[in-house]
Amino acid sequence: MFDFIKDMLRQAFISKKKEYYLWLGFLVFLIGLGAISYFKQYTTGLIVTNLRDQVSWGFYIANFTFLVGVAAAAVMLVIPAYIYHFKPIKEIVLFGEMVAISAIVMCIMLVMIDMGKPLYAWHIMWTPNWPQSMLVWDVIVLNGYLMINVAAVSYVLYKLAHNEEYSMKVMWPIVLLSIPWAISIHTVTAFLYNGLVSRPFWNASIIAPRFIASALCSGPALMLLIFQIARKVSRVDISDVAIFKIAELVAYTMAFNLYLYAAELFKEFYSASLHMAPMEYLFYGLHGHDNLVPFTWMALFFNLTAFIVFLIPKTRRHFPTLNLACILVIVGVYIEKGMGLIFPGFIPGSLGEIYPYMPNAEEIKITIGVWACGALLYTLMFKTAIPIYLGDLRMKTPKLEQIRK
Amino acid sequence: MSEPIEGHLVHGAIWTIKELYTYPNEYLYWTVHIVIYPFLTGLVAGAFVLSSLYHVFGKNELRPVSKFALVFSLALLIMAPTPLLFHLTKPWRALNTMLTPHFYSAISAFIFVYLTYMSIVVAEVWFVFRPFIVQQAREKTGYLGLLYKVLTLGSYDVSERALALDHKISKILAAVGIPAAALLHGYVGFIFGSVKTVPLWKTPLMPFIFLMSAVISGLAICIATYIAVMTFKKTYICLTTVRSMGKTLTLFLIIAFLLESLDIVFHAYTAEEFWAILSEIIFHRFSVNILVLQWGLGMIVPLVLLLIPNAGLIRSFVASCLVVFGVFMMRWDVVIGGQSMSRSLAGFMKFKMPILPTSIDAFREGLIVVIFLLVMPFVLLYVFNKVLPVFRDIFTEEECEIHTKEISRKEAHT
Amino acid sequence: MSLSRRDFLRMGFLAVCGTVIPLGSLEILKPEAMASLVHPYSKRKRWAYVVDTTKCVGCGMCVKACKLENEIPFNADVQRTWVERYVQLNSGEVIIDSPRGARYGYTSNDPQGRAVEQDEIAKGFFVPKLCNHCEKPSCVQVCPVGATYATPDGVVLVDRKWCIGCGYCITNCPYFARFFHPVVNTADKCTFCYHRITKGLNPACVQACPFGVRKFGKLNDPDSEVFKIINTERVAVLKPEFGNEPHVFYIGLDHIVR
Amino acid sequence: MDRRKFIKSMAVGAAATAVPLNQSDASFFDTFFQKYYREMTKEEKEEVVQRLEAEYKAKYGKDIKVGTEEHIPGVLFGYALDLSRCIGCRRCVYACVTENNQSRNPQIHYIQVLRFRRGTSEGEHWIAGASGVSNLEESVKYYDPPLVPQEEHFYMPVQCQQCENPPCVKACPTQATYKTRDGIVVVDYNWCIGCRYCMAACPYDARKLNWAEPYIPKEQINPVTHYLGNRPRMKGCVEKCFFCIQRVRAKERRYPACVEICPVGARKFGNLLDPSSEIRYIMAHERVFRLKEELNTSPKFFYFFSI
Repeated sequence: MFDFIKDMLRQAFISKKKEYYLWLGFLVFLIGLGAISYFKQYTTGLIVTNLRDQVSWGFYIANFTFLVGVAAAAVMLVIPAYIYHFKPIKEIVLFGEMVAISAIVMCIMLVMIDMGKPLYAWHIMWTPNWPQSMLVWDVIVLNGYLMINVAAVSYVLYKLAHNEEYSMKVMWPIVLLSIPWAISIHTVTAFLYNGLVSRPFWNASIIAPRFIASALCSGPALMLLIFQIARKVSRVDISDVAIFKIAELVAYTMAFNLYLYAAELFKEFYSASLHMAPMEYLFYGLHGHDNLVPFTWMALFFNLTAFIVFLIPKTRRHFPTLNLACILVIVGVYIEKGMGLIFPGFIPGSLGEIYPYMPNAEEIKITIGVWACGALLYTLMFKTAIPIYLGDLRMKTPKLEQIRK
Repeated sequence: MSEPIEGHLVHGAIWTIKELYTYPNEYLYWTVHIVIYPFLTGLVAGAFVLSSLYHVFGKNELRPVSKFALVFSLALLIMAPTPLLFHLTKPWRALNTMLTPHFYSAISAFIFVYLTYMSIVVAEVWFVFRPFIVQQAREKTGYLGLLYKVLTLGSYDVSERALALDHKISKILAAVGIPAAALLHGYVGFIFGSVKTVPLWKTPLMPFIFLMSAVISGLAICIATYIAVMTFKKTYICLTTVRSMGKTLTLFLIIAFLLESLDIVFHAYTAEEFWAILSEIIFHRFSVNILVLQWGLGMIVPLVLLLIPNAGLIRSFVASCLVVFGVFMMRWDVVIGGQSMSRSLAGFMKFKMPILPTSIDAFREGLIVVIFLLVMPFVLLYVFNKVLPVFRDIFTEEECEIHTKEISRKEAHT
Repeated sequence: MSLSRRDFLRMGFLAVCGTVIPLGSLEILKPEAMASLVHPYSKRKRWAYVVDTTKCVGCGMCVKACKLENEIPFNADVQRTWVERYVQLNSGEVIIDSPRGARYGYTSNDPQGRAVEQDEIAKGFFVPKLCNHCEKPSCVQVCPVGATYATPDGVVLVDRKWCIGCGYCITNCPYFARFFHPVVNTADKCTFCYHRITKGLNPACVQACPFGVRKFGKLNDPDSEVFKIINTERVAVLKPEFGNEPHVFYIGLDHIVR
Repeated sequence: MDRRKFIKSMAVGAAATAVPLNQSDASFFDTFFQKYYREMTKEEKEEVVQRLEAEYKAKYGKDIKVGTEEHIPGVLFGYALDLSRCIGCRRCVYACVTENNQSRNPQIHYIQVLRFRRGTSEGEHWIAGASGVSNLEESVKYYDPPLVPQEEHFYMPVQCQQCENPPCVKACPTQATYKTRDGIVVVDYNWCIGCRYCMAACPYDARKLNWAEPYIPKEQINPVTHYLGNRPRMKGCVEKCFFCIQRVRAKERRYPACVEICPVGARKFGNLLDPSSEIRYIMAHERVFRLKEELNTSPKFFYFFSI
């Protein structure tokens, strides 16, 4: 067992390729940059960011929201893999779950970074304001989802390391739990925002389905890119069929997402109550403040273009266009759900003040650091899992030894 | 106008009972017809989606119901706007919506969305049944023959190439029809969602909620009608077809259930000013309607029935009927329940449906008309069935077995 | 034959497009247009109304005058203007009533038929209501045929000859100022007595009020009483959160007013 | 061994490595493991107060008293503000700052005075003060004329509305903010984790975060404080108006600082449960309104126009 762990670690950190070390070094460099900025923020206070009382949540929470979506998107692989037994996807669901793990870890990091007194975060466990506070719910469901995915990945890897077929008896409960759980991390995160009467922009029940729909677009799109890179840099075989199937699913979810988006936009502009101001700010600018306007239109344009590319089978099955569409939809959803959702919640503020928030360099550096952490985690996990997955690395059990002899 | 009329009854006063403080002008102005109208429109959308499942998504086991679902959706579609005509106090002015449409109004868009959708459905029906029509036009004589000849629209080409083209076109139409159905019904939801004064309605989720409940009601009524007609005709029913429909129904039922509960949970959590009166409606005044009939009988019971494996004909039939009933109750609760809360948030209104047609108003909004509206689609289906072979294209036992095997092979293959 | 079919198809396609395109006309993308926003009125003539609730005694003369002037059957339980009574008890409970829209006035001291002792009452007052003639009227927004419309001077009117009677406007009015006219059977509402104000007269209710509760005038006319009140006193409107921008301004509005 | 000590011994090792060295003295661990105020016994409260007083003494060189007065039975505090009297002088804002030891750099103000244009003159937008306060977007917070009140304007101070149904309390994940029995919503600054969910939840913009280490000049510090009120705060915690809890709960029953300072007597304060109190008189005799009534927060802060 000890040897096996040693082997795993060796697999993770040792490679014949120089590029691998370069990649690791690059990530560590980014993490270092972020860490320096975070140290500054930790010692001086959140004043180093552009956040103020008027806009108290910003770039960190925007990234958090986007990443929750990425995490939940593992379910897009789990459903076809385990419920519909679609074989090509079943083979890669493991790597999808790893994306979920990295995303959740990044989410937790971002929330901790966003706190004014992160050291005292243990108070949540001591006197949780449960069930009233949605933040407590969010802590529970995010950690739960992390555990579910860690359990699923480690069980499958464990069985693979023993050269055994995993048993569906063990997987079923995990799968059955993970599907509603993935939906729930989204619903709860949506409620985190839409439960607030003070923020009319968020205060609509459509936020939850929209969250789910947009998550199911951006997450799989990100996975599509990761899988393509993965099969380039490693020997792992990810079939085109699986990729095209995921792309097809993205087309459906994008249709959903756009439908819901249209419903919300139409409703908001149509009702034209005083609560329309944030929408106006997003799309047309408010009282001369229009720093989000180009982003909003860009996101809309990206989403629509990507939808068309995903919808047409010809472009969907053509890798250059597919990849372009993936990037478009990721950027589109990142804007729409990150800054497009979090910032206007505070603009105009509860007393009508407009504080045109944009993240400053420190925030961006810290966030890049967090993304680099996630990428590093994924790289290491992937690098460790590959030899087990391909059968190069096996645990030395008596039974296996016998077989080998 | 001359002398004021003693005790003149105002529109709405016959069926409205006021409680506590409501505004003096407040009556239930939208009643049963606004219940039936989205209900029928929803059935259309659902039935059309069912037929598209075969035409677009290649669910071959649904072939026996695809034509029936298509024709049924046409029958329902024809009836869909009639409740609106009964509802209008000036029905003969309905054409005004086309003469001077005011596009910011959700209702004015109806006629256009409706016509678009109608043209899609009619065109698809024509393409699907064209070989049959051509054959009949060549064989039949007399009035019926003339009818078929008119129906061919002068096109007698039934060569292989033409038929392949037909098939392709009907597939495209079916595919276009899905977003059109989503638009049609989403827009019906929007009629309610855009009314900002009614707390129960004013959610941007309304189009989506309506769309999902529309799909489940349409699927369910097709299942129920199909089973009923086939049993009545003593024809063999392929269980695989029924189960496949049941599976789709289950999926949409779950989504619909989640969406509806999501909205209620949302209101309960945010607890804005109107939640006091809304919770009074949900948990007291309409508790039987909403909690027992709409959610319990209409969603949870059928969901359980459908989720238990190996559903038979009777179980599917019962579950489908319950779903249709549940969706009807949902429309009822949304329309009547939503308006029962006074806009003053300090009073309630009760709806008492006029049974006997004691006056014109009582007749128009009364029970007789309601029954007429709900029966008419089936009558139309009967008429269509006389002209077109709606139920003829069914599986024999061998075919059924082939499809059953194919499906089980698909599952085993993975 | 196949040629004819292709033609038929093309015709059908064109017909479909033709019906869909007006829907998607680009104007709909503009929020102002969608919200039936009329141009800002900075310099234009605009009627407005002021109600001083601190003076109202609930005599109901305004309701009576309105009914007679505008030929709404007197005994029909719908009215263009009405008066509400608010009674707040010491316990904080609020009792609201408006018997027959107060067209006979308030003759008894029992709100909603409840006997309330004098020393139980913390506060009591009357609030006259009428159509608010909003700048962004939600009734105009939803009328499918454009039968209800806002005049350039800000009065919202109904065309009885064109109304189809769908009731959408009634449902969408936050103030429930609209109703079906019992005789004509179309949507009906307060017109600010348009037939009078265009001749330089005051609306009937303003004329009838013996206590000077109701005031009427042009918003941007420095000589009008309405202008003076709005610019010097603290006025409020009903249900501002709907964003309708109502133009009936109230003096002395309490938070218990619905 | 009680759970506090147990946790402490368990976590000391782990925390010691995580904490920057210059902070890792004994008082840091006392602060780190300090209990939730509502869970403290009387003795523990005394212990904590002593420690805090020692800390403040070291920091500000003054004897600062940290009170822990409980609520007075039969009292529910309410506030009323006469908008026709307010002249927008902002004396209340600065009285509040000095009384409640708010950070001077970065500045924290509990009270924000909004200026509205009165009437409809030149108004492109409909509201322009016509309905008073419904469209807060029309207001200006940063105004600086040589003399107030300005012509054609009126003012509306906004601070914590001490809701009966506070959204911030509902949102707080740690229960660090809660409503006391006399109706004041308070924050246990030591228990707050600075997640700012309450700031997002508050419809009145009443909550403020200490974005950096608060700075109070030594000579300006107010030595009479309350644990839940105006004791000096730390970096990263959220604070808000608490009706000057150190004054209103004191034996002398003083008015909050803003009420005391107001030169025009626009601010009224009192016990809502006492029928003879000034606030009850106003509630009965004036037409009052509350900010954002439709959100059902039911504030205990009433606005009215006396003329």
